[in-house]
Amino acid sequence: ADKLDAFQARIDADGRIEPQDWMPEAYRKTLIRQISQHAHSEVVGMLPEGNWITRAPSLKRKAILLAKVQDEGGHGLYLYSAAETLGVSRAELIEQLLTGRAKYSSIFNYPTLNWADVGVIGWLVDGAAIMNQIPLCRCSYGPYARAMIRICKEESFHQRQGYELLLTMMRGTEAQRRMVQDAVDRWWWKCLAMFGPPDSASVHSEQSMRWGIKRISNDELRQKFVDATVPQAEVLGVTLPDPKLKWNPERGHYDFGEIDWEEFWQTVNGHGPCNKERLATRVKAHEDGAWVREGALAHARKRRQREQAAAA
Amino acid sequence: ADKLDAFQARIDADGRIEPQDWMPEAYRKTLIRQISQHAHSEVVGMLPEGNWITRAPSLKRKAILLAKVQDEGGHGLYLYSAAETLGVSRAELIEQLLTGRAKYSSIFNYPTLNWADVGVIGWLVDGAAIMNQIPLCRCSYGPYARAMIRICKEESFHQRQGYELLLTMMRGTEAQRRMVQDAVDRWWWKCLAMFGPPDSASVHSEQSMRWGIKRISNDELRQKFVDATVPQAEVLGVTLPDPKLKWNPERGHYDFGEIDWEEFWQTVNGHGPCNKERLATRVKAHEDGAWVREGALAHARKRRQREQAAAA
Amino acid sequence: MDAVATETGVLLDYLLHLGDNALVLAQRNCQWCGVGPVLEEDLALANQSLDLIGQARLLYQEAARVQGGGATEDTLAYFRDDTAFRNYVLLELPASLPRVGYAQGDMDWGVTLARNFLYSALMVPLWEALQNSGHAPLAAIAAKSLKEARYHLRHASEWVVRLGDGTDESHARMQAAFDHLMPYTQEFWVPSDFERAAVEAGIGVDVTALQAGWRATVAATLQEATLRVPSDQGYVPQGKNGVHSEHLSYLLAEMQSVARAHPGAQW
Amino acid sequence: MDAVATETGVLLDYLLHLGDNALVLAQRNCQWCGVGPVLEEDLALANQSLDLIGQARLLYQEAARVQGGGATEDTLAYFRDDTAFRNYVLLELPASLPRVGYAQGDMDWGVTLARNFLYSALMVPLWEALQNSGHAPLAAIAAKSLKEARYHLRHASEWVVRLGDGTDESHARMQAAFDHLMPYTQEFWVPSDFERAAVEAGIGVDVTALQAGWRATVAATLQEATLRVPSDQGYVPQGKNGVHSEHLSYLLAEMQSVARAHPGAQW
Repeated sequence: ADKLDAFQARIDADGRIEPQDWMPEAYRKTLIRQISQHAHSEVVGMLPEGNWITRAPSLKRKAILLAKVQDEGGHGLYLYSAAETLGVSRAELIEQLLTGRAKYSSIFNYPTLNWADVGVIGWLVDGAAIMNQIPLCRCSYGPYARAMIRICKEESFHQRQGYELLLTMMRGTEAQRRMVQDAVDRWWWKCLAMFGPPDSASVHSEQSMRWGIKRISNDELRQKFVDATVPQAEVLGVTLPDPKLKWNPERGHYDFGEIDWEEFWQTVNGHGPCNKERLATRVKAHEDGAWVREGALAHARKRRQREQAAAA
Repeated sequence: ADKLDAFQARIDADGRIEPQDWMPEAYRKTLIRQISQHAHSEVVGMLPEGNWITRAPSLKRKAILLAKVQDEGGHGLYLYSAAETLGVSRAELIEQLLTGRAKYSSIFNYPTLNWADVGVIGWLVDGAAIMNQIPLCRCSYGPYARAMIRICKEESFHQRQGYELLLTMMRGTEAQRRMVQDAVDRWWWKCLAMFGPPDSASVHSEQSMRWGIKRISNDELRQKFVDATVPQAEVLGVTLPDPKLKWNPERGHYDFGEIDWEEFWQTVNGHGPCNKERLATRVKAHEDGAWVREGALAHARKRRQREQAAAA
Repeated sequence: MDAVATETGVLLDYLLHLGDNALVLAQRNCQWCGVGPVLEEDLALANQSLDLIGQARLLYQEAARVQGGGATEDTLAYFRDDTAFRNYVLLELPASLPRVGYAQGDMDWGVTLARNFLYSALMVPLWEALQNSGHAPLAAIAAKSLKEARYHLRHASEWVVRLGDGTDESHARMQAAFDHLMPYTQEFWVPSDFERAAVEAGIGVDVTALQAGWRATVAATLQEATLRVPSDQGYVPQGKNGVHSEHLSYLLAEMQSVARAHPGAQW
Repeated sequence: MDAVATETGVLLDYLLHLGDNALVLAQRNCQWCGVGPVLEEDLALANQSLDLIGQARLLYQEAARVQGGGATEDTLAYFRDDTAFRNYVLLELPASLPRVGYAQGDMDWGVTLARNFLYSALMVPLWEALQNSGHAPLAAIAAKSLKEARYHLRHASEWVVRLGDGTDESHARMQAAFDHLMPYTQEFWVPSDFERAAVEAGIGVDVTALQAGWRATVAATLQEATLRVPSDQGYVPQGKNGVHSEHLSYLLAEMQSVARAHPGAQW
């Protein structure tokens, strides 16, 4: 109980918990679940954007997109490392992903259907992710907080690139503008759902708040995102597909319509348009790559044995 | 010796040998080799043209090409059946193809690089094949001769379709005309080589002539092909890539240049541009299809057993 | 939009929906030409693709006539983007178990057979009913297509039974194929606006009325094949409304590449 | 053609040859992004593809300047047909053991690694020598690219050794990959007309002079990897002269599909 009090006191004083520090088992488990979900999301998230690398319509955009997807993979690496500091192996976490026991962000279960999706994912999906993640830069667990600082910096860069891609397309041909609007229409509501269920229905929040893992509620973050995005949409010249969206001077916020939570839960529970494709692709990549990983391990073993033999 | 005399007499009198008739073992072996090579050529020959089915630039041409490639597969079937009348199974013959012990026409070891290749294969490759095959319609072995009659009829149709495709392209844009000329440049010499080595260097011919399997020499057929093709090229408006090609009024034939036999033998011996791809594709198709063939066999067995059980 | 224009639009969408189904499935099945598991089946599949291309051509020719303005069967096939295609998503999927758009992989004959079965089990009653379409050219196309669809259904059913009730491996592969594809069939039964309007206009068929018969066909064949009828719950694809999977744009990029490199050329 | 025009043509062909090599290999390697065997290697390969795209852009920008008439790096990448591409055939092959153009199939990481090794083992000495190109912009590109190629070679070599001298399976796969690819390297050593002319003009490098060093690098690495150096006899590909395999037109159809659907658009 002493240890627990000290732990909570450190958090309340906005201090950081480090890997070697004592922590409650539930805190450790919650963090492992959250960090690994986040890592899986980065890795699975490579697929929807990876879908357009080979077809990017200019070499500059091809390079930007490839670099971005590579960054996402890099985020996956930092996050797996952060999770490993909590005493779980990357192999174990990946096994959980591939067998469907671990989740990843449901937003990646929607397809990318035209080139403008690349821009809209940068602008809206990364935008929503940043909104969610900025508070995590102050998360009580040190390695996670530090990973998030680096990730948020890169994500902001991606968001600006996505927005700039869309600006360029909106200044282009009629067909290009249609592509952007089509992409916005498909992604807008999915992005609002990224902040999770309404506070009234959210399960884990209270404990996470107390532990300094979560700092702002789903609904607050969602409102912040809407408020920040509407003016950007106006500058861009696209229509956000919500007839109820309008400024409420009393609240000092934008009002917006009702999210289709049933569709959201369907997708979370495996019935989105791409759940099976995303996971099956990861599983196949992992299986097809087994010989490479095993070959590298076998070689390292051989090399070690040779060195030992030489030293003996 | 009596049987042999009777056999040869029947051939000399232009009669047909049928499956149940006595025949010398060497005759049987020669026929099996030749018919199965021909069958394999039809099947492997599906690949270079199959390469353009998904990309045919009009629906009409797509249908014509698909029907043509399907016909080639059909020819493969007749020919495997004709070979089977000589006491060898299709499975055995396919095994010989896939293990590289049996050959197929070397012409299919060249790539099809633009849409006009489809037309040029019809016009020139099928044209040369018909020239080779028409005499086989009078081959001494009945089942082979009958298969060839049907095949030649269909091949003539393909040849006309190929020529008509090229006529349409030559009446089209500058780019289309360039495509046709490019295809003709790449295929012309390969087609001349399809008639086989010069008579002076040909090995099997004499015995095959006596047995009524081969009736006209390689060089004669090649000359016939050149003589028939040059006027067609003129109508089409393409240049055949041979500076030595010109009418010789004394011979009453076109003179033409020297075939690059070294390149021909390189390709026959496995070093053409596509030998490995063609064979590996057949091998993979066969292996990937094993479960289908085995499933169908297992089902047939089950069904037989059930019928026997019901009858008992 | 006035009534005549709307009716033209409905007819056009309906014809394109049927034509796109035929063409996109033909395109997928064509990829097997020359690499099928056994020569006879290679040819049988090519034959069915030829039927489907033939159906697509008739439907597009009629659509082009309705649309006017210089449209032809080929402008409709080669110069529309994926969002203008109205085929079922089921038909544009690669012949493989689930994978994302750009992940290359081996084809799976079981998926091809299962798809041909599920689709032709729909098209037999659909063409049957469309013989009574108030749009006479469509009724005529339906009568011709019905014969072909019957053959496709018989062929696919026989093979589903053969491989479902074959070896353990072939059974497992067929079951996996149906498990993968079945949810996509939900799109059959949720009428799009243009389908509803086509029914009202006496042009089209009420697909919901075909569902029970289709289920019975599927259940009977799968039972004979010793296969389980999989669940078809979850996401309902929207291909008919132009919202496709990640796969169609790849399919069209390849199919249209030569034609689009030479706009206006005759072939 | 007068001398100036010819020299421009030679320089243009030479720049395009180098640029096409980089772009086509990048395009093939990009297909692995998100589906590699292990995350670190996925990222390493993406990183190398980024280097190659960067090289292609510099080379195309210079080529566009030389060509004039409104050419840009993107018109060169997106609006040329396969016969205008001057890359080695080696680089356009799918990442798989031999198969025909339209046969879909799984990718093979061993082929990707072996190809990256064979190519970067050429490019290190080639860029090294090109630092002395008489065409100053090319010399500058060479200096930048050399650093990247050195890293690519080191990375690929290490993996060739690791997997060649790994398990029986990884050994067999790497050997099969080299057996498949080695004959295509013959194209390196048979100079095209434009390469010969570029050497004469002091722009280009005599590749034949690099062959012995390349062979030594390959032999040393394969020996360390316990792999046999395969024969490289037989057909000599002609990609540099615009005569490609059946694979390039598919690669370009996909790569160019969006750009060509919107000619003249800015991205």
